[in-house]
Amino acid sequence: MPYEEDIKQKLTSKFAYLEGNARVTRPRRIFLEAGAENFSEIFDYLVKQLNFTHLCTITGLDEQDKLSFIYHLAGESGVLVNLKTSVPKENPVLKSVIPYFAGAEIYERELVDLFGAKVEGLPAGNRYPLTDDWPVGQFPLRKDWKPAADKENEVEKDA
Amino acid sequence: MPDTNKFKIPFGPQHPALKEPESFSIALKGEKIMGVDIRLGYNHRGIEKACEERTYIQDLYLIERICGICSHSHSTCFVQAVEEIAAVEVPKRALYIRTLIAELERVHSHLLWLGVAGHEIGFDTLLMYAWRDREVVMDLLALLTGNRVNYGINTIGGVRRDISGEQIEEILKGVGILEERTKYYIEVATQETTIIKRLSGVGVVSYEDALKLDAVGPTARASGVDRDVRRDDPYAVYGELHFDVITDKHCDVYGRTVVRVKELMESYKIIRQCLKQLPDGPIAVKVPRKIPAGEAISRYEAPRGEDVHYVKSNGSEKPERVKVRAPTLANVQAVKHMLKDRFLADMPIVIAAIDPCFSCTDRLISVKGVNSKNKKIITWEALRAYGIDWYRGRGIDFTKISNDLRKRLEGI
Amino acid sequence: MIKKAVNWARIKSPWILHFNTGACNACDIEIIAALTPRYDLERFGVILKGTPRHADILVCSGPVTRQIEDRLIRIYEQMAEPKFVIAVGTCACSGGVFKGCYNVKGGIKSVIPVSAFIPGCPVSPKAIIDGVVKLLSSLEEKPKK
Amino acid sequence: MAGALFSILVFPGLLFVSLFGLIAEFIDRKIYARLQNRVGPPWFQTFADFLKLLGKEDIIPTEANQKMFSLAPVFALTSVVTVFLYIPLWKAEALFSFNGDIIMVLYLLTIPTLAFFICGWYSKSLFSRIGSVRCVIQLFAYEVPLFMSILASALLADTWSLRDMVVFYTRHPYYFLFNLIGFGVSLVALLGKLEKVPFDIPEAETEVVAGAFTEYSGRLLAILRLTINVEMVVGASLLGAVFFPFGLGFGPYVGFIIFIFKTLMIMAMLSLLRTIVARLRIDQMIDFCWKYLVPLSFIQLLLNLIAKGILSR
Repeated sequence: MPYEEDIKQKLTSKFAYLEGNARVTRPRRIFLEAGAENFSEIFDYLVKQLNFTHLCTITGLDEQDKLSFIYHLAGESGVLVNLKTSVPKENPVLKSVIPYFAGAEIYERELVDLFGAKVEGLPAGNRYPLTDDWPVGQFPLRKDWKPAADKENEVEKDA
Repeated sequence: MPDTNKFKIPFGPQHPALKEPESFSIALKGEKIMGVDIRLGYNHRGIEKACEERTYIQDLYLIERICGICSHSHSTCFVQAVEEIAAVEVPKRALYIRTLIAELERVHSHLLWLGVAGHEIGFDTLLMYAWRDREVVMDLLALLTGNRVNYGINTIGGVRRDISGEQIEEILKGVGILEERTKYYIEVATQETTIIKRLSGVGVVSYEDALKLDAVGPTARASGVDRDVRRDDPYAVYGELHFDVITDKHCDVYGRTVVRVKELMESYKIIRQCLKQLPDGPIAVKVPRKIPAGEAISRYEAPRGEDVHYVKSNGSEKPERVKVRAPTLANVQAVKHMLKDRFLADMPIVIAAIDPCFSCTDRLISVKGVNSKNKKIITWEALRAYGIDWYRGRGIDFTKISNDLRKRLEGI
Repeated sequence: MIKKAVNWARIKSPWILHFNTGACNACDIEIIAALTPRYDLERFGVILKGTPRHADILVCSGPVTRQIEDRLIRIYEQMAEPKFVIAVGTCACSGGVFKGCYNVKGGIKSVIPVSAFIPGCPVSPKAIIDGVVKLLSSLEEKPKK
Repeated sequence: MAGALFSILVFPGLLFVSLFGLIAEFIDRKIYARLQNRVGPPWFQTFADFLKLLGKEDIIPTEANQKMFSLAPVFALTSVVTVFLYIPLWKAEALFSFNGDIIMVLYLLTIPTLAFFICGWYSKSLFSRIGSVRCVIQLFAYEVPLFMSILASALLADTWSLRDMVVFYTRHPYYFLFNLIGFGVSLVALLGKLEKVPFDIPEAETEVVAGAFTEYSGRLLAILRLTINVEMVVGASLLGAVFFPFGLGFGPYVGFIIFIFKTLMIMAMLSLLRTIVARLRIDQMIDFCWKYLVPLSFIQLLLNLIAKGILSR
């Protein structure tokens, strides 16, 4: 039975509530959804037991009333688990995964800058990717943010 | 530099490297680098937001211009994700052409890197010859796609140009010449004592660290991490081709050089297989403008490492979200680790070893005495010259082997 | 008469300063390729100079991102009169593909006056040489001052 | 009076030397480019550069000290040109000569370096500060061997004036063989003075952008570049006169051609050296000079003393 089915099998048996939403869209791809409360439990299980040792990246999504984040974890033989969790937009608080992946720091800073997420456990450091003089409270990748907001100083100077 | 006080060198970029230009601020104690603080985002252009305002086809042009050297990687990765959502059956011939261009791009990128690495350590003859040979593959790419860089050969559902018979002859001839030359480069990279002395032990990342820091591509493979998207998660036609993944145990810049130079040989093997097994048939299939709702993530083995694209569609003709993670973003974390208590002289080659883009070589570094107020500015070239002299003082000098490399390569 | 002589000198020895304003550096590689043996711009007396003080022509590649904008203006002001600006690559000419991105201001001309545009993505070394020569010959008909 | 004015301003003076300097720079760049199989600049390139710079606007940075900033280049140029008046071109008789003019010539050659230091220091920009400091550091390294080797050959001819020295050597043509070591040492030391690679650390193009001249532009930069070119010509002709004093008796025209030939030969050697060797670091440069050049010049001195002893008996 193909590798990703077996992973899905293990996951659903370990976590009953995952039964409904674990789906395999194509070979080597599993999409999962987990509430904020049992997110870290699944994450830990995936990384520790199922040996998903490579965090490709973390994608931020603005879904109207909530912000959701997909953790793309890659394991052996190319299987990619996309673990999605969402937090209410009012207080988008996330737990940092730096203890598992030191490389995640840069991805989490990007979430902070572009989505306004608050990541606990993120060490102090340079902001990424926006400039230091970027107006506070403006999160470019949010749907409600329009680039026109700061376009007014675009002056066309001819030669 | 007086040994007592620590120097803080902001290593600001005049030129961006890859998607996110890197600016390193190095705390120096005399010659030793104590700490590195990385500041990214200098040329953040807001591509991901722009993608949400354009249709899929328009996005293709945008995605292709993320990075100057591996434009085909980004466009293939994006196109694969969209095709996956739209559940489009891409014709086999198109996949073969895509793989062919991908490997040609890897050859051109690795040759470019080989030249830059030679330049960083003061072995300029290698730069001259690697770039001279690179023109062979650039001409091939221009022949096939009409442009030296940013080929624009991908479209959603296939490729835009077909390959004719004599173009195949041309490629085989070109690959023959390149293979001959690469043999010399492998010989130089693996047996030349000065290179070995200059590069080994520099920018070390152990196997565990490479895993923990999520390094990708040749940087990871040189530390023994056996991870290659072409084999683990085969896309396009890599499933039907056989090639082996080069790994190396040196865990340092020398290992990365060996991995990249040997990967060139693998690429030639793949190119030949593609040309031999090229099936007939259409090169593209019509895809509706509106992509059904769904999400997909696609991975691609770019010359610098694993490139990840996540696309989410909402049924309209514009994607709802496009997420791109360039390979260097993953490797940049490892640089901080590699530079720890190395010498300042090693900095250019260590940073060049993760193969950020060519133009970062004109960066400006300002050396600031922590307590003395005057700031000493040295440019990237100066740092390179400093590194070369520093090592020449320790008996590593390339002038001799430059001549015999020139003699041998003159023959071909 | 002196005017003609000085003008002739200006045409014959253009010193350039290369500055990358947020490009994906495909154009930078082509600019460097234009200076290497195969194309060799030094035949026209073009030398790559380090400081804005010495340079006559500022060669910019890339759309001006928000962060690099003030540096570009500062470098432009440091250059000695008579100075010219060449925008290399479509991004520098008009912001190219990145026009409209929130962090990009558009082409070079939205920040500093530009004398010559060399389109192309990336621009080929031949086009760069052609652009530089055209800019120089344009000086002949109407001397700047 | 007119004759003297003519010779100062035109013939061996300003006009001729700067013209020769520009041609010298062209030859240097052409050889350099050809060795990298590049085409290299056209013949009129250096004239175009010079003329263009004259036409450009002079920016004097506000925080720089106006007077010194603009005075130093002129100061450097004048000192270098005056040196040329003392070098015997084609007949033993230089324009002006007095006993002890060798010492004066050598010191006049040092003034430009000090002037560069002043240029760099007073333009108050960080780059030029570093460049100018390096200029002076380098001065100590190459000055001693240069003086030693030239004085050694003067010692052999036991006179302090260039004219008598040249006369002495034309009478004993073989003696110049003694000075070959001195010639080698002073050739390398001259490279340091002219700040050519491998000693171009103060003005290292990529290193400190343009060393002491970073803040200069327009006319002042033109003067500075001219000074360096003229310095090259003067240095080469000085070495020519001191170490290869033959070909002086043949009257103005033939002698002049031989002089031009000699100087061009030395300059070709300089640019050849320039292409082969990479740039040295400042500390490496200093210990290179003190470890190799100075002992060599001592040996040269010793050799000359012994030779003098034997010959005079």
